[in-house]
Amino acid sequence: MITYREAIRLALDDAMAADETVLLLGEDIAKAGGPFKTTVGLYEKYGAERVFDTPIAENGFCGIALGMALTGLRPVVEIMFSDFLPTAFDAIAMELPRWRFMSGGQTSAPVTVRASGGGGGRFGAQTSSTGESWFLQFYGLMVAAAGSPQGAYGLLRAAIAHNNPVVVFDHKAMHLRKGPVVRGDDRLAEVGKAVVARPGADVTVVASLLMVHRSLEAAEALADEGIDVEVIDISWLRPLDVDTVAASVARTGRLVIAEEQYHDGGWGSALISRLATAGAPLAAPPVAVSMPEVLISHSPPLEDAMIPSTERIADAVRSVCR
Amino acid sequence: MITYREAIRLALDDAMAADETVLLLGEDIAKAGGPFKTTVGLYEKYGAERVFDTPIAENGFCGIALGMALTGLRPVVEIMFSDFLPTAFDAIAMELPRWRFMSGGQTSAPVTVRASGGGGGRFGAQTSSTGESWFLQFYGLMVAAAGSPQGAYGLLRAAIAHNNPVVVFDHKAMHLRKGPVVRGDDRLAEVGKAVVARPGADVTVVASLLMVHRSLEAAEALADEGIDVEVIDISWLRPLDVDTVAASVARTGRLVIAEEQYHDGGWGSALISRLATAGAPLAAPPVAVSMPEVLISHSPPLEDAMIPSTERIADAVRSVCR
Amino acid sequence: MTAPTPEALRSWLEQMILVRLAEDKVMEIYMQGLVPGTVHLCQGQEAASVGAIGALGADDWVLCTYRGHHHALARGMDLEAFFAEIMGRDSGACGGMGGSSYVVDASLGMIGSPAIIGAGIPVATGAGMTARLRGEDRIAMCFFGDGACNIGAFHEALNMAQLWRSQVVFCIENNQYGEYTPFRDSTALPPGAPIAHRATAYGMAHAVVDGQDAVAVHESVAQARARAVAGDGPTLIEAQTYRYRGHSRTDPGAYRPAGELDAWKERDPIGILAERIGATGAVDEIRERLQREVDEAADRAAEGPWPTLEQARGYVFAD
Amino acid sequence: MTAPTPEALRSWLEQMILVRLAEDKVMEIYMQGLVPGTVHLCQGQEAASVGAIGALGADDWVLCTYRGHHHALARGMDLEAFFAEIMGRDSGACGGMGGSSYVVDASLGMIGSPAIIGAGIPVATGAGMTARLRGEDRIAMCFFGDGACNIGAFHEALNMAQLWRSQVVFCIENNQYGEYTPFRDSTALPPGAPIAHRATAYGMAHAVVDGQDAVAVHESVAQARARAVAGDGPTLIEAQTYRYRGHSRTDPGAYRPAGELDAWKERDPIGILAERIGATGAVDEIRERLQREVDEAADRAAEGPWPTLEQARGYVFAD
Ligand SMILES: Cc1ncc(C[n+]2csc(CCOP(=O)(O)OP(=O)(O)O)c2C)c(N)n1
Ligand SMILES: Cc1ncc(C[n+]2csc(CCOP(=O)(O)OP(=O)(O)O)c2C)c(N)n1
Ligand SMILES: [Mg+2]
Ligand SMILES: [Mg+2]
Repeated sequence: MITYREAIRLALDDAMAADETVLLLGEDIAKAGGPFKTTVGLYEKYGAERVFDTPIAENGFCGIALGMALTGLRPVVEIMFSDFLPTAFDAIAMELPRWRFMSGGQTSAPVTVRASGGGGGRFGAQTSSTGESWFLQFYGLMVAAAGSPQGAYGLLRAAIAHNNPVVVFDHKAMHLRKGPVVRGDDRLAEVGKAVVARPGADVTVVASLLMVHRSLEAAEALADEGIDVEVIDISWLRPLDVDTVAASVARTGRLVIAEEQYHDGGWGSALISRLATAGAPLAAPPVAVSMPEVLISHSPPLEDAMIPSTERIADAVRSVCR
Repeated sequence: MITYREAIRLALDDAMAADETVLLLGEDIAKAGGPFKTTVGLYEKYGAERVFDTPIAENGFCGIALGMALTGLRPVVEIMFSDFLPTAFDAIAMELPRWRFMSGGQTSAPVTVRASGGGGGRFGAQTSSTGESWFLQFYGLMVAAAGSPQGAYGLLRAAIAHNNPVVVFDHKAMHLRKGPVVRGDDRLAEVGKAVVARPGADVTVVASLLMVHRSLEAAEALADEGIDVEVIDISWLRPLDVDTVAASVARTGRLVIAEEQYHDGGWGSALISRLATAGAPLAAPPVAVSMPEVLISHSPPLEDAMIPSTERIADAVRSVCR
Repeated sequence: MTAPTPEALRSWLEQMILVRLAEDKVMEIYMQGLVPGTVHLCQGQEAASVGAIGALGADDWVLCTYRGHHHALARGMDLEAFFAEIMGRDSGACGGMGGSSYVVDASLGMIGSPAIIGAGIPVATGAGMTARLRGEDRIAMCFFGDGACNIGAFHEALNMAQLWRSQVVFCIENNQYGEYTPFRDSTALPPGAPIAHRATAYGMAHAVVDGQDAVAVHESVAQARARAVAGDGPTLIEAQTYRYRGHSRTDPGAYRPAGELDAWKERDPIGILAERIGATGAVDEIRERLQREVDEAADRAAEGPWPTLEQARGYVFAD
Repeated sequence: MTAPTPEALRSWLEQMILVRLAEDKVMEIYMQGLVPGTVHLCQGQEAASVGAIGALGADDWVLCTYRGHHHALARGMDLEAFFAEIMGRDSGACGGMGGSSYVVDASLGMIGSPAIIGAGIPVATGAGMTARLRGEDRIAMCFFGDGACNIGAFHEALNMAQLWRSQVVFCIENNQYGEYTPFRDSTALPPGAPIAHRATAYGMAHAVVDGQDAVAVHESVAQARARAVAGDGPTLIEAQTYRYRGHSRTDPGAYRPAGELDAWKERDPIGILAERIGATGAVDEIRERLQREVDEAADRAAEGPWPTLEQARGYVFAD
């Protein structure tokens, strides 16, 4: 059993060991080992030519990563908090995914951008977003979100090995959670494949990041009430694994989305819309457990009232079972 | 009958005449009258202290607009093409909508950001996006999209008069289209209110920007086939007018979305998901006519194949009527 | 520039002591579990804020950052509102919405303290434009860190500020580190040059001052303010200082060379001003008096009610 | 630096004439409706690209912008592929995906020409890092305009390029205007200072050259290349030049003071080099020969097939 945070560090370590073109760029990640300790020891192990402390210039070093990737390297960029991604939106959303296309496939940009996001830390309105759906309208970027330590390891390894730009989100409140993690070059997650975190027959709950954990907690509680919940860790927001969800819903006939984000513009509404347009038959209308439309305050009772709780998820499941 | 482009210019002119705190910032908008001629004559009329030619520094001048707004002015910022918005995402998405909240309501930020977007000009992958749904996950920003000359006038006037940040999108391919425009300080659009562009009984088509025009064309064609289409110009993506759409669908029982954007993460999927979670009864699964998942090439046949055509919209309407 | 009056000097000393005691108190209540999230403390940096803000007029605007406690207190924020905000209470300066990183009082001209590096620099430039366009005897005072000088917003804002003669004064509080990284490891400069040298790229005036000396900071800001109001353009001031604590609550500051902290403490801003005005003897008395105020304010703040989600909703949009 | 050989000088003259004729041809076929979208022409700016690219090695990388036709041709792009790309055909250099604003050939080291101002500057810095990390005798040559020097990406990239000694050479093609705005109206600088002066903010080397003189540009870039490869860091070069045409196809250039264009044409880069190498008499012959090549290439390009949506899908993602 190792922590989610350590799983990230091991994924970086194993990827760097497996491929010498992999290098890391980010703020305070080299000598200091990273603000979230996700790079501890890597600077010492791989040296100053593979682990770079950057200035505070996200758009600039994401663009630098693109230049490195176009010329044969495989950079992994760390964006400390998801909320800092907007400073680098041009490089990440407008440049990384488009240069290959505009060149008619002459080049490629194997860049991994990792960001830690999510609430619960009482960090307030500018350092608590998950950011997971911010890039959905920017086609060309793959987007992954880690719902478990194994996911943190496998998704990051998959992203680094992938030949196109991938943004990988993790959740700060998961960093110290422990879980089984199997390492190895054969343990890369499959790009675009959701994971059934808990099989069940009555209701399908699709979640990401911390919500996967809370959905599993809700499922345990509901088991005692005789409700058998299937929990799907969506894992990839692009490509979005509609098939796995559709197959599950075809069995359960009931769908609940658990997301730490607003409903409009998120992957949850994309999924519900895709099932609706596909005419997937449901025994009850789907329910989206999302964040209420308020900004995130650092005040504990308010943050707790905003981030979907295990109870809210459980209630939503009960509501679709009535 | 005046052009959509002229309606934008008149809205700016009337807003500046009505309120001396309104001022304009953008690239080549003063002496040159704007790359799309949306500010012609305003520099001459209002002077160098109210119409500013900026350097190419979108994030910077959007932040400057925030500072002006916090201190009593009402800046209107022009972002030449929607595709340049990502360079200013921090200022627009992370700063403009959050400072008032973080201060506990002590300040306010009446800033209008306008951007021209959309395809059809054969401008290629980095100058053809509508961008209309890019801010949906950034709660706190109002977002409008003009589907007609009257909308171009009324939405912009409403945005400038509004006491919170608003992003107003227009469509380059609409600039020279003509339509009736009623001006005046009493002709501001109502914030968050969709417009029924054409009443109809059989099918509800919800569209934005250029797609409103094409949906109306499709409606005319379908009328001959005996299909009576209601076309709703959604006009605001936040607040999203779910009620008007729900009321229409309650009558027609059929829904088609026409959007010049990708499905996932867009306002169309948000609308379909909101209706689905509300359990709105439909006679047929809804259809989203969106852009195929490819990037936009400047090559004419490809751009034409990507941007939803009048025919694709008409076919979608026929399909839900079967 | 007219030299500061004895009363002014005395009040700055008291303000710096107040900031020091308040920051120590924040740490104390943090340990007691009264402070949600994290805190970015400023012990050691008191002179930069107190000296600079001492040069401002009542109408001037102030922008700072998540490390903004000293600016708030130097500007005269109510102590209870200060502590209550940091505790996330409805009685806080920002109704508990902002927390430690966003403690502002608009009635004191404090219009923002963003957590995003560099984000305040263009905003201050815009506020300075409002003053210029209205022809007011008013400036925007913008504080930020050494690390902020490498992000695009710094460049874009300084260029426009100079181009348009915005009535803004920029103050880099160079506390030697951006998080855990020494500024020279992230900031390319001519050998030995100060960060303020970057102003020359825009033809902007600049100054480098001893950030531990409130009087020196005051003089430099007073000159810059006069220049800005006269329409002669902004100034980039670098106040060289040091933060005694780590970057944020969880940082032990392991990356600092041995002895560095002690060397800086030798030049403690409070001691320097006390000595200069011959008030060394008065420091203990001031400290005792202010400690009581601080303790009482923190105690009252801890009684404050929590905000409700309805209140929060009301703060998102203006009517 | 070894002086360019007579053969080199002669080839540059031919390249500049080729660029001039090709650009005029682009305008001609645009008027015939063969070019979708818009075009950003470079007549008058030939020397900057030809002189700079003449100093590069075969392995060097080149980054430019939407105004990149001269770089593509100076780097040796096939003429038919050039025209076919601008016409949006499958036979184009980028399969018709890029168009006039993105005409690149990766086999010639051309790795990108973004439409977003400043976006290529960090990318070039990253390519230069690859060369540095691999210890290769190779640089990234980065072309951009005067207007790009005010956006954040310029600042962020130059800081890191200097900090890390990236093997990159930056060339500002200062054609006096950003769209319709004279560069001094948007660029704050010390009185009369060139834009390249901004390099001093980072302790970076810089140079200002006559952008109409291919030999001068070549020498400056050759020196900068040597410096970069030696590990001594990047250089910011400003080539002062002028675009004879408007910013884009629809721009008549009304904002130019009367006589300005003619004054610049007095210093036409083709005439200057021809004179210097005593080849004025040969210009007509070269022009005639190249005109035939250009016309034939454009005719062949116009026969090219359109790309399909399936092909486009294949270009989005690498396997
Ligand atoms: C755009 C952005 N990137 C990264 C961070 C994370 N971060 C918070 S404080 C900090 C260091 C800032 O250093 P400096 O500007 O010197 O200010 P100081 O903390 O020393 O007062 C960093 C990197 C941020 N807040 N914003
Ligand atoms: C971020 C961004 N903002 C605005 C534009 C629109 N735009 C295209 S070219 C141009 C002028 C650029 O001037 P300069 O850098 O001098 O290059 P030149 O066109 O003169 O070669 C502008 C503003 C853009 N492409 N990108
Ligand atoms: Mg610092
Ligand atoms: Mg130019």
